[in-house]
Amino acid sequence: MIRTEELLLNVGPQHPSTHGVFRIIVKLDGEIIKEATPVMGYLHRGTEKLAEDLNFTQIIPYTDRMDYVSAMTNNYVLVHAVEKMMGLEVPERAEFLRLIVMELQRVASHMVWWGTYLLDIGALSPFLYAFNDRERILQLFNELCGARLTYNYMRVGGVKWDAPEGWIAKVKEFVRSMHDKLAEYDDLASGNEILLSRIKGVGAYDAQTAIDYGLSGANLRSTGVKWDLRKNEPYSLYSRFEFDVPVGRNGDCYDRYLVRMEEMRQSLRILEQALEQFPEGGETMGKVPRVIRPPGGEIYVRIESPRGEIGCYIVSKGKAEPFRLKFRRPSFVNLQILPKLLVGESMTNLVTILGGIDIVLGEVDC
Amino acid sequence: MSEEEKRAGEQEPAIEASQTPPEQARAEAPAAEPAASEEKPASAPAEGEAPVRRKETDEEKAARRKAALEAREAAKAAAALAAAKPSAAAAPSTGTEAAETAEAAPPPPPSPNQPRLDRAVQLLRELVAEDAVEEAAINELNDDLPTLVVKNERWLEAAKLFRSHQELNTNYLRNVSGVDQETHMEVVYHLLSMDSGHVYAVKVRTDRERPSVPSVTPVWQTANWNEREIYDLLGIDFPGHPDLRRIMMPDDWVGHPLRKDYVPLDSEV
Amino acid sequence: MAIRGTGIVKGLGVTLRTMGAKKVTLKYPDVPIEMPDRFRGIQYFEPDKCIVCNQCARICPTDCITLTGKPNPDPEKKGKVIDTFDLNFEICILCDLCTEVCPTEAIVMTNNFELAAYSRDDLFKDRDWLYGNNRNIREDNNNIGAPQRGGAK
Amino acid sequence: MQKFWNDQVSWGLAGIYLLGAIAVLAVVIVFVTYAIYFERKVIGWMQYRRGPNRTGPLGLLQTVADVAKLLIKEDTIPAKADKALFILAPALAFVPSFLVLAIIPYGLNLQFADLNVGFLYYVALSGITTIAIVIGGWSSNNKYALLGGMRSAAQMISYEVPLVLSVVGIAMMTESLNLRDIVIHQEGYFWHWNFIPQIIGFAVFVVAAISELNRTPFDLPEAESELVAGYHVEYSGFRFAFFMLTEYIYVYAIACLATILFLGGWNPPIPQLDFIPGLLWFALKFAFIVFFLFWIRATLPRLRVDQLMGMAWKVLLPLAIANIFLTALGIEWWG
Repeated sequence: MIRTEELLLNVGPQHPSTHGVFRIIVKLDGEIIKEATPVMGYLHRGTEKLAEDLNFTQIIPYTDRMDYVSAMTNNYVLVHAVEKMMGLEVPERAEFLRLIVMELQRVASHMVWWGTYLLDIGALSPFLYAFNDRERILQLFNELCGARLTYNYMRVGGVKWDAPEGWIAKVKEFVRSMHDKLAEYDDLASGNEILLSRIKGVGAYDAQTAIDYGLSGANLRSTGVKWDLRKNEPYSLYSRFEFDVPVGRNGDCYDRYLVRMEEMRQSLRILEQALEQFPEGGETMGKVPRVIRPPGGEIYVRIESPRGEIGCYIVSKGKAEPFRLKFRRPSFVNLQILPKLLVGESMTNLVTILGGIDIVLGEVDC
Repeated sequence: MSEEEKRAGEQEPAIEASQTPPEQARAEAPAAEPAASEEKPASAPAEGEAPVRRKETDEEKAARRKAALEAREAAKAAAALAAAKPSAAAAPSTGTEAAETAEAAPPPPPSPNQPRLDRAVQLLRELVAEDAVEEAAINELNDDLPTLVVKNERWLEAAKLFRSHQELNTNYLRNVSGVDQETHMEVVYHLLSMDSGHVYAVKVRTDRERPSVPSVTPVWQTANWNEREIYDLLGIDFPGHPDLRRIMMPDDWVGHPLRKDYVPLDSEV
Repeated sequence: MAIRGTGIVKGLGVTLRTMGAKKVTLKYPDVPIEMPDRFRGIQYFEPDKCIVCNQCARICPTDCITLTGKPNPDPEKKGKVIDTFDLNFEICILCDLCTEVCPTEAIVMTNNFELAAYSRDDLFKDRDWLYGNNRNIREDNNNIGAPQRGGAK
Repeated sequence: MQKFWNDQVSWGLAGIYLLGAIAVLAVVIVFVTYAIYFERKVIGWMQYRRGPNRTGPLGLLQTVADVAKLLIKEDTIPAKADKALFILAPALAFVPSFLVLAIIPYGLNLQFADLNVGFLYYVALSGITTIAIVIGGWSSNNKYALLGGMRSAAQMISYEVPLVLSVVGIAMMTESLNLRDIVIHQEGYFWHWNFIPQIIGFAVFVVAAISELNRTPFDLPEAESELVAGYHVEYSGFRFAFFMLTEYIYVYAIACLATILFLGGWNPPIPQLDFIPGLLWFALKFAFIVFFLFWIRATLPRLRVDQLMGMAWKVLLPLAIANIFLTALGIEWWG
């Protein structure tokens, strides 16, 4: 009898399609995965430990580096938590600017996901198309706050910079031209039969498993659960704009693909309405005490980042530095379902499923 | 926060407030400077630095950091002492929530979630155990989030109750965070019920020497890695967890970094 | 869905159309990229504006600023004058907090970002180097954190 | 070369053969360098970017620079690698790819060797490269390389069968496997070319040919995103260059073959145009096929291994066999 052995393969930590420094030890029987154990922590920088010695303005640059693909939502969750604790009033114009940059960030983050996802599946060009359009968003952010990736834009009580003149018009122009770009993306990839055969029915799970594993964002909505924090627990000005929450049916990679593509269109819709109602004058910084000392107590605030529900739990003892700061990171929680999904899949599907969950390692390791 | 530290706190802003920046620069002269640097524990290591000294070499910088570290240790010990004494005075720090809500002068109008909190407490007392709930309060900061402190031994059945009971029905464990409160360790669970949209926060306390909290992974799968991360960074053991290993730090790492008494490996950090 | 193959053909059509489209390649090393005014590049430091108030060293999240002042040389003036001002660009994250809290805008960000060096010690920039880095300085510095406009941290 | 065929071999004759061989080698090497450059340019244009333009005028020396770099680079051999096989694999892959070029007729009498079993010769030799890839994958003692090697063996074997069967139709119509006769048979208007009557055969041939070359959408063995680089992950320096060279020479060979078998070799689309030399027509059709390969690579994603195998055995093979029957019926009715 031929004795066959299982092959233990290290996928990562240095691997082209693990979206960062992430390793999976895979037990292979031929091409079929018997068991997958993820290993992480390569990018653990101890943000939560460092935060205990920094005051709140100093922590903001650290939040940029957590989910480096959507830094604005990280800024917002920390700043929103402190404002809620201190009961600060954020001026209208600042809140509008925050909303616009967050939605632009969502479109940019989904474009990174779309480009790299198709590159994982083998198509070379979509990556360049996505980054070509994302460049225009980065250019807008560069003009607004001086950086392309780590913005450090929001402050407790408002935003640091007002929109330079002509910036709002540029954003309007971008949003208008982005619609037919999305149509071009659909022509290029969404209808492609090879892509459909690669992602349809792969890595499927039902709504109950998704809730049990605490998934959030497109991973949760692709199973049919209509749960979007911008609608269910509205924050900032989202209650003013109408947009709908795309929901999938059978929770496989294809539904996640469609949900994310539709989310981009919904974000563009919100941006259009927000740019119409953008207030003329107004302050960008509310009344903030000289030293930000939130009162004693604790608070857990959560918003909808492109990857899911990002939460910020602050325990404060009344000092300028947080006593304990914990971030609920969507990529870390969404990644838990990967080992369960991989059992019985082939090596090529490993890449498809991992790309479908859309994780960013800076956020997983925090 | 210890008494003299607070007094120093009030004193110091007084000096700054009363003078305009240029005099402040002259007042910065040696007289104020030495007083400020010892009294105010340099919470940010660079803070205690007097601008007068010549450029520091590396060992001096390390020495200064070690001094700052001792200063922080001393302050912490003092803080632990102060918190242990039943501080009747309205200490700005949390102390026990119940004390805080009780002594607010005119009792604020009962928050909308108060009935929900009482219902949960009542359910827990009936179905789990009489002494299951140690405390229950409304956290105004967090738009009236009902917060319960459940007894360590009773926590697993309480979790099952939270998950299964049709009134509570919290099927979504949204966040698990470990907190080192210096006097004791705490694990905070934020629960959400998807259908009713109600949110609960449950705290489970355990001592610092051998911290252990029953694992709720059988109840909510999402707790698996969260608990592993808390075990890895805070050292809280979770009996009943399928495979409790380190998740962030290398497997052979000694110590748990997020603990307050954790001596950093490299003082330069 | 449409008959098999039309998705692929549409995709091929898109790539063929892009062959004629305008290319976006920048000739970077030869043609320098000019950044918008607010771009956070390497700092420019003006020693005589500095009142040695230590705010920048205090706010810096990575503690990369070390500065020492000395009493003012001519007797009738009061206050301090900056003696050495070192910025350690190995750990500086260009987060712009130091320029935000500087009351006298002594430290301002410029738009140039090229800082590659062959050895790590070149990344320790001292006062004169920072004073020399005076090309395309940022005009709109917006130091909202400074004391006279909302309080020193 | 034909006229020297039956003379007595002498030193002079051997010299001519050598020169002929070197000439073909030179043509192919020049083609390979500029095919690589042209591919990177085309894929660049299709992605809003310019493609290599810094080395030499318009970047023309880009591939020369690459090859020079690969020559200078140290080609390492992994410690526990199976040394002999590791060194043998690139040579074993490279040699058949050159042998295959001997039988390609560029013009009526512009042909190196005229075998009456031209196509069979081609298929037999290209099989050796499969073995070389498996040896390369196995001997570099790297799990990824092993996986890549296994995949490519399975893929090449299962696509060789439809490739050969799709050409049987043509052989039946021209009653010969000699490539020159096949082209001569296709003289006349372009609807006399084989790809009109043999449209099914042509489709199967194109799909099988792309898969033979391990190119997208069938580039499983060196799927960057999963197997990092498949069988040539441990190769570096000139050995790696051998594998790259083999791949592009097969692109040259398959494109020539497709032109000859299906697009009527050097015949002009309409006879009145025959004042333009046949070689130009051959080059035009050849260039179109090469462009089509690059175009496909820029656009299409990659198929999964099981889909790939399924397609070979469940789709292409039945189609090829059906094509043979149809051709048989066609010959029966129209003669």
